[in-house]
Amino acid sequence: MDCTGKSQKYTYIAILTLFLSLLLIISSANAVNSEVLVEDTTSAFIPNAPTYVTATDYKYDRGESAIVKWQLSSDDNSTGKITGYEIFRSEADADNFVSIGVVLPGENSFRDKSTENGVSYIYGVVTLYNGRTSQMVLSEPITPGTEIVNWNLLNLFIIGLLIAGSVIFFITHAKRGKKLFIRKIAGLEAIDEAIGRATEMGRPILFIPGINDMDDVQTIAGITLLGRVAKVVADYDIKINMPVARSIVMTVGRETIKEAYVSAGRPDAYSDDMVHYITDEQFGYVAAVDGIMVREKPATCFYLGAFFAESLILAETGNSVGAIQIAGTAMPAQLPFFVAACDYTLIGEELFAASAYLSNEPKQLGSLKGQDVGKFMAMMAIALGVFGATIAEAWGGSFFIWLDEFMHRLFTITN
Amino acid sequence: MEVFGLWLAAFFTLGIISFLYKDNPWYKFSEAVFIGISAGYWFVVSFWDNLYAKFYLGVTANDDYMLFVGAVLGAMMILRLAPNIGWISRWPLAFVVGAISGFYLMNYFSSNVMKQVQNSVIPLFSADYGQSMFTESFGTIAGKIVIAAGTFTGLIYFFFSKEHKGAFGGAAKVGIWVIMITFGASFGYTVMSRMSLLIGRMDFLFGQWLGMIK
Amino acid sequence: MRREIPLIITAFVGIVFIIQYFIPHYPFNRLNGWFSDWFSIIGACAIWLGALNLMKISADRVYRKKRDWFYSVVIIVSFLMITIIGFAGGPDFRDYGTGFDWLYRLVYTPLSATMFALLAFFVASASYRAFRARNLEATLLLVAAFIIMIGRVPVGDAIGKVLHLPESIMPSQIAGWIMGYVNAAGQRAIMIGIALGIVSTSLRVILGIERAHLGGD
Amino acid sequence: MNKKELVAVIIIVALSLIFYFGIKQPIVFSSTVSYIITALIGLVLLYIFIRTVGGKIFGRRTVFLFVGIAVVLPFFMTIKQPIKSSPEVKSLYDAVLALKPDSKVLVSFDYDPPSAPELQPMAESFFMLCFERDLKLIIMGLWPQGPQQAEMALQRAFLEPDIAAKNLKYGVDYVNLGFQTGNEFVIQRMGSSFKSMFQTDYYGTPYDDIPLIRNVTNFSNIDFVFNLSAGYPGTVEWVQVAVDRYGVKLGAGNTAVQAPQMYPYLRAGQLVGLLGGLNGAAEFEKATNIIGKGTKFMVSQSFAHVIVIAFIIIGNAAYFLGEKRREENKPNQTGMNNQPGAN
Repeated sequence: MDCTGKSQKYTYIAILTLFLSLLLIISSANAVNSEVLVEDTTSAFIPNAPTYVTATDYKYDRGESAIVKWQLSSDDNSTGKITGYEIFRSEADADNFVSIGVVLPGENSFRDKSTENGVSYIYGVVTLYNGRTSQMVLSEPITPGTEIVNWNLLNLFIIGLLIAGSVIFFITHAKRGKKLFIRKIAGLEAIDEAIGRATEMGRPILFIPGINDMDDVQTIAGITLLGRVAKVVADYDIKINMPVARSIVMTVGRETIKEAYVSAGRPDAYSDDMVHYITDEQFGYVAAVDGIMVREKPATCFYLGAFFAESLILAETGNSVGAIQIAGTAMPAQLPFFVAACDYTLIGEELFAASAYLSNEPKQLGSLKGQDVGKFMAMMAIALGVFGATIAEAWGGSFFIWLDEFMHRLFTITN
Repeated sequence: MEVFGLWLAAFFTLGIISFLYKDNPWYKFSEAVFIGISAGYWFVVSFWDNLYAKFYLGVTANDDYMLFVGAVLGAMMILRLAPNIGWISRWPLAFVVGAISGFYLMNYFSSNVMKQVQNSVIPLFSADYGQSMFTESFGTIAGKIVIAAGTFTGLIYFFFSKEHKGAFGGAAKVGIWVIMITFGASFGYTVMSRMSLLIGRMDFLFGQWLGMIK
Repeated sequence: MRREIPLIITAFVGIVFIIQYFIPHYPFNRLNGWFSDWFSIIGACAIWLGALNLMKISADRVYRKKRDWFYSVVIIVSFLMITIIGFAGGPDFRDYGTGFDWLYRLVYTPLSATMFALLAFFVASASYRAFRARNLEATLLLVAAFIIMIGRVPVGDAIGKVLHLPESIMPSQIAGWIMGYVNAAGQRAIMIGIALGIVSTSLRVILGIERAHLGGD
Repeated sequence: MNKKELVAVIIIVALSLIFYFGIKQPIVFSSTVSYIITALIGLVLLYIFIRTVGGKIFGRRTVFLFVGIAVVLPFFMTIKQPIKSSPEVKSLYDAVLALKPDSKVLVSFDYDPPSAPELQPMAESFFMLCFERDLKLIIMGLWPQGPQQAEMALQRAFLEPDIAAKNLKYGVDYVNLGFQTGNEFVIQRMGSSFKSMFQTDYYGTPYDDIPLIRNVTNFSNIDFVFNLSAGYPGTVEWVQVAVDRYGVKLGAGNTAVQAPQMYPYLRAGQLVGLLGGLNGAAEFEKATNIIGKGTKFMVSQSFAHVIVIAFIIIGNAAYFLGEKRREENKPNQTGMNNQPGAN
């Protein structure tokens, strides 16, 4: 099944229908149960007690919380007659009531979050009036329990399943050799032009794969892009210099460049000291690389990988020797400096997209496309939600109010 | 002792600052002391606060024997240094990687995706039904439009399954502008942070050490 | 044995942490508690591994008299000095006035703080010699950085008063608006992108598709 | 070490000896002298501007020297700096004010000495505010240096006369649980039981012997959490685990490097307040009207910002006037349209 534009449109339509089918499951799963309140009309100097106290288990918790509800005392009519309600709790058999909370007048519920799973409790509520309390009204004993599954998280489960499913689907799809479409990455053009400049001026290329080891996904992306640079270097016999801060990165870098020279049919032109280890220490490494830049005056510098505070010094020295600089990293703190100091910067995920685009490696391609599904759903939700919310707010209309609430409910997590 | 300490601290501070002139023995010595002291600091504190306080006291005082499993896995991790049975360290490593992956997957998904999308669903003009549309200040309304549109176009810029052409390309252009202003903000804040560090050290040199500042 | 069991451990532990998010009570809260305790102890042992590894490399460099081996001696000596003082001090090894606290306040703090203070110099020299408004994107970035830097310090409003700007467009107000709205939107888009990246990478690790942490395929 | 460098070192040692023993009380410039020096710094910047546009780019070391001097001189100046409170700082202050006396506040110290200039003033003024409001403090740290920085902040807070007068007792009014390894798993475990993560406190006394935290089982007994963070683990982990999982109310103080990444959490209500960098500390000090290091450093901070902005303007002016002209008259310059960007 050829997965270019046409059938790929089907996958998105399938997701959209699935997305809307959530409609029925979610909104029916938690219909809000509304209670009917009855008014009680007796009054005495001592504030009379709240009535009709009920305690219920708080749904989908770890069995550690219960909700106490009561009817407001008739003196609670905002004339300052009462100063609040105090809630007491004691274990069902023992009669030692301990105060667990005080709430302001006008509130008729309290969530007790320190119960033990499986122990039965009795709750009592009194009204307070500067120190004096009404007699305590007790609730039925209840034992807070736990439900098997937290149904409030049904939406999280379904959306998570959709995204995880699409990641796995695209990875297996790519493994079966199907071509997955990725848009043209502007950064790759900039890399080719930068190499062109080096060939024209006959000066060396400096390649720096960041200062992290091979376990960092940014370093892996940097080495993939090294493959493309190395191919052109081998064809036009440009001098490449790659100082590294990690020994494993050195070995992988050497293999990549050697492979490029072999496939260009000039294995003898390759030498191991194109890639050389300097030191693991951040500032020691940067001081040495500065020395190389000033001495060799490279035409083009590549900074592709994980960088920290040393990105500034590299970009500055590269600028002072007049080199064209191409950077690429996913470190948020360093991106602003690279964008301001370098000629072109691959921002965050563009680095990974470029690496997936070049390597055509199923894992990278598949997860990139899977993440795109996630972004697509986020974009749909924001677009529909904002549209619904704005219309609902400005002109009302039950459909829009429902759409706004549904979008909110779809992405709300209560645990 | 405190006076000698102040001078020693000043010696090391100036030693590190000498790197600005060039990489010299004074800097290399200070840096070596720094690497040794910080490795030793972490080494001692992790022993007293974790291996002693949590594991040893956990087992002896609160007889929580399951902690032994953690200690065994930890010992396997240290065995990585041993040449021949170094591979055993893959088990605790697998445990750590599995725990981090499972934990990150749920946390990042619910706090950084679900919650953020939910909060981006906002009415652009929050007038109550029937009232005039612009009850709020211009800044807030413009802000809400930027929040919704900025997040939407930002996501479009990082969308790789569709060519950035036509209207889609235009939206991506707006997206990169929003992201560039965001980078400008973090650029300004990072400069603020670095400058505060320098001011803190100068306050030490000229204040605590030389006593020239009140 | 060397490859299958680690993969099983990773998958099992990862899935437990996912399920305990949906089913937060017995048996998963018990497993969650144990795994968090074990992770904490393994974390401490990982710190020990790092320190012992540093000692091994330094000792090897001294033994082989490699370049700058003298500084490796300094690393080993300073490591042993603080470790001996720390272990000899007993549980309250870092109270005010102990040798450990002295080393912390007067050797560790100045060294680590000054190491980062260097960055202020590098930012200043880079802003003079390297930051150029080459294209529209870099221009937008630098202009936004101006407004934030001026708005977030009192001198910004002082200049605003001199220019008799109305209160609503004082530099601090504009900076506050950019941070509160534009920056929030941009960071949110980046955050969602990175989070989805982490979700897919974690998924690949748990399902064993990704094996980089076990030394490649 | 050639002769020139040896002379330089001798000069530095001599100067520090003279300053150390020679100058007894601190130097303070009057406001007129302060403004003269400010004008001087402005003139030097103008000079750099003219020379740079003329084509002579100054070396790195001259820039370093200039920045060093321009940051130190403001220490001696007397310039009044009106500090205005931004909404994120006010909302944190209001959140602490809303806490009833004797409510328990968990303070997590997740930073190390390099971030102390920004976060230590926040810690000190937060402690002073809490002690004035009779709140109970439970201190912990996810970075090993955190609890030690907390001890220093406590000593500084007890210097205040009205707090010393309350003679607060350890274990009753405040407690320091110390550091624990495990990063965000420490927070996850604290969601079910503090005791399992902190068997003893900073001084080694067992958890149950401390009256303040004897009946604190997990986050449900904590009324407010304040987190001082410089990186990982830090505010992101506290939001993801403590706020979104266990529903605590969280305020945060961040280094300026990290603050911009927290604004989405602030806007989504996951954070109730945010102090960003040194100016966040100064604004919080103004809100709690305690004048500490945050306010004192703001003069130098203003100078530093103005200098960085000036350098960017000079650099770009030279780039557009000088280098571009030289680039045009170079023959076959490859048409590097620098940022093809989205086409």
